[in-house]
Amino acid sequence: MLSAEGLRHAFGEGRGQVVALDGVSFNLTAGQTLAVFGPNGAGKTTLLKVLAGLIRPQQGSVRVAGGRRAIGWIGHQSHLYEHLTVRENLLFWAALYGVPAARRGPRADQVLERLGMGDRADQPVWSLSRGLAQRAAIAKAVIHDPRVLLLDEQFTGLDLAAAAELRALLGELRGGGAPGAGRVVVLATHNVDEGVELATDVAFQRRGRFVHFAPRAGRGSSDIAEAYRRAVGGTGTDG
Amino acid sequence: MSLTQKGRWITVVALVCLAAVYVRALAFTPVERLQGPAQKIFYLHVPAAIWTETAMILVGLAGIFYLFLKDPRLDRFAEASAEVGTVFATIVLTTGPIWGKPIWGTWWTWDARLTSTLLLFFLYVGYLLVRGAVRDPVLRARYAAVLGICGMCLVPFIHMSVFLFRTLHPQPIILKPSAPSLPSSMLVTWLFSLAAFTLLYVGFVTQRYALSLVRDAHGGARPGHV
Amino acid sequence: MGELLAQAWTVARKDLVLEFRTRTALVSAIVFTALVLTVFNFGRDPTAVPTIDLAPTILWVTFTFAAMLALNRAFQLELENQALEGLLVSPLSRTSLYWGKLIANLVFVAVVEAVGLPLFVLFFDVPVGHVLVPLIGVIALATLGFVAVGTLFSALVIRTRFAELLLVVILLPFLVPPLIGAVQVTARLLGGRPLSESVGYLKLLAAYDIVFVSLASFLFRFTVDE
Amino acid sequence: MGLAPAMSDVPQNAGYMVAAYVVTAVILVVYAVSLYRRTNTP
Repeated sequence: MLSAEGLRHAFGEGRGQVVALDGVSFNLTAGQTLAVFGPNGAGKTTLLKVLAGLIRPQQGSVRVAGGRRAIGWIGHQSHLYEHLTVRENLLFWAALYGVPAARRGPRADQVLERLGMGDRADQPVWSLSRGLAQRAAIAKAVIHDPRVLLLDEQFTGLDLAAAAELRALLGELRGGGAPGAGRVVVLATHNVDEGVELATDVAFQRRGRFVHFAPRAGRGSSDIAEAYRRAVGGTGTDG
Repeated sequence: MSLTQKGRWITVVALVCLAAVYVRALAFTPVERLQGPAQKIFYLHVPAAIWTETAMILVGLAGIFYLFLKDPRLDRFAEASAEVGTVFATIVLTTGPIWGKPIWGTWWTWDARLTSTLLLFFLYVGYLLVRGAVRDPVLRARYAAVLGICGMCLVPFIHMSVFLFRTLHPQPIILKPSAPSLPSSMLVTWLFSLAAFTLLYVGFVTQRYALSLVRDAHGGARPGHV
Repeated sequence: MGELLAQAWTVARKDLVLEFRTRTALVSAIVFTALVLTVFNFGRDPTAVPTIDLAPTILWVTFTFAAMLALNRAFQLELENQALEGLLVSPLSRTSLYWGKLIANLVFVAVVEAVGLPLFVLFFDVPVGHVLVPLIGVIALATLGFVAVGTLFSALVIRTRFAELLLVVILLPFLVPPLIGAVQVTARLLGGRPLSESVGYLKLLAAYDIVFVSLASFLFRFTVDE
Repeated sequence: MGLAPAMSDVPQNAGYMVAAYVVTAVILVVYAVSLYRRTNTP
């Protein structure tokens, strides 16, 4: 469903070069959720941008079943036009992702309903609170029912309640349950206890390399934090 | 011998050639009766204008190859060619009015070659400003290549629009840009001058290319107004 | 091909809905155009220079300014709304994105020109009735030229510092050929001369549009991709 | 153009010629020196 092969990417040249990806390979199938932990600057955002096709890797390749049409990207930017209403935004993005015209309206309503925003559909985005705006951004990312969902640092800046709410949302959106069904989700975060419950697999990224990649196998956030400390050094929450 | 030294040697040889051209043009080439001695500015003005344009076309070609091959050397060459092209444009834009004043009575004439060189000068300024405004070396190289390619494609349109446009005075036959219909002795001087300017271009570009190589090794990030 | 245009129209429609909903940019462009025309009126002495000679230049300088305004805000929508990344991650092809932006910019400039032209006729009492259709044709032909290049360059300057200033500087040389063509053809039209006398310039404008729309469509991806 | 003008009425504008040649030489030498100095400093 989503596979990466020998990804290598660096910024700049000569002595000032920053290596963001230094040989990353993995393969994820439907229903798998990979949580990538690592300090800031480990190359997590670059990894996600390469997976999403925003950056062409200098070496290596990414294969996504269904191509870009099957990718949902939730980054730091909302991709929502403030002066358009929530529904207008969803219809616009649905059109770009090739959702047939007739299905766009119902699809938008369905997604908004599932995210508990049915009553906000016709409000301009600038009038939404920060939490609602994030939910609208998530609605935009899943409007075309993507097979692969990429989340970059979505938990930063959220208080406990909002983080719990987002986790529930993502768990529900992930779908599947039965192996082979549901989406592939890759989420990057520098905070261990945020993404752990969702993950089926865990990876630690340091200086562009996966220094650990294994199924979570029932490990809780404390076990992961301990494994992280051994592999990367320092607690998962340092900057 | 390092690239810098090679560049310097070529430049020295080129300057010696130019000195020879100066002597030949000033002392051994007949004075054109219609325009008088001022006509001899032609031997510097036209070759410089030709190389102002050629340098821009080379910037564009380097840009095309860079976009496909992503080879930083092409970007370095484009940067060097643009800087040298700007220097030649400055020569054209100074000698032009000096030549225009005695012949046409005004310092600035919307003469075809002068106008196209002025536009090329603005192109170079824009190109160098873009290079200065982008810090990331890969992005800078790519944006410079895009602008260089557009600049190269603009050259024929500058010619078309400028030559279609009625210049201030009828074009004196002596200055026909294509094959200057000149008596042989004048033509030989002109060709010598063109050769000298060619060598100057090669020497200057080699040195400027070597300079950005040196800056890379030290600065890490490609040069620019970092 | 159909898919490309459909996607392009989706982008253009979004831009136009936003533009007509917020209206600030559009209204300010129209007011700006009226102001420039007014300033031109005070800047000349009707007795000294007959209006008909100055009219084409006044019209085209005004339209060029209007186009600059439109191009300046072309990608502002994406920046203000943090949406460019979304467009790049979606299956929308870069060419469709370029055409979408081009269509939106052309409509924006067309609206400003649709207001500017009658104002121009009113302020300068220039009879255009008898040549209205060819005049609109020339306006469309020339506007397409510099808006095509301007849309490419407005994408190029987004990530640089002083983007607005840089856009004007790098676009200036690219405006001159279509401007020369447009002014010349407009002068002949207003002078009542048959269109056949402007064939050279019309070919220039048409060739310019073909070359730079296709070139910009190809180069666009290099200005937006990271 | 009929007869070539007699030697005497050839326009006497040698001054402009000299000015142009000097300006060109100055520009080229200044640029050559600037390149030399820039490639010298580390």
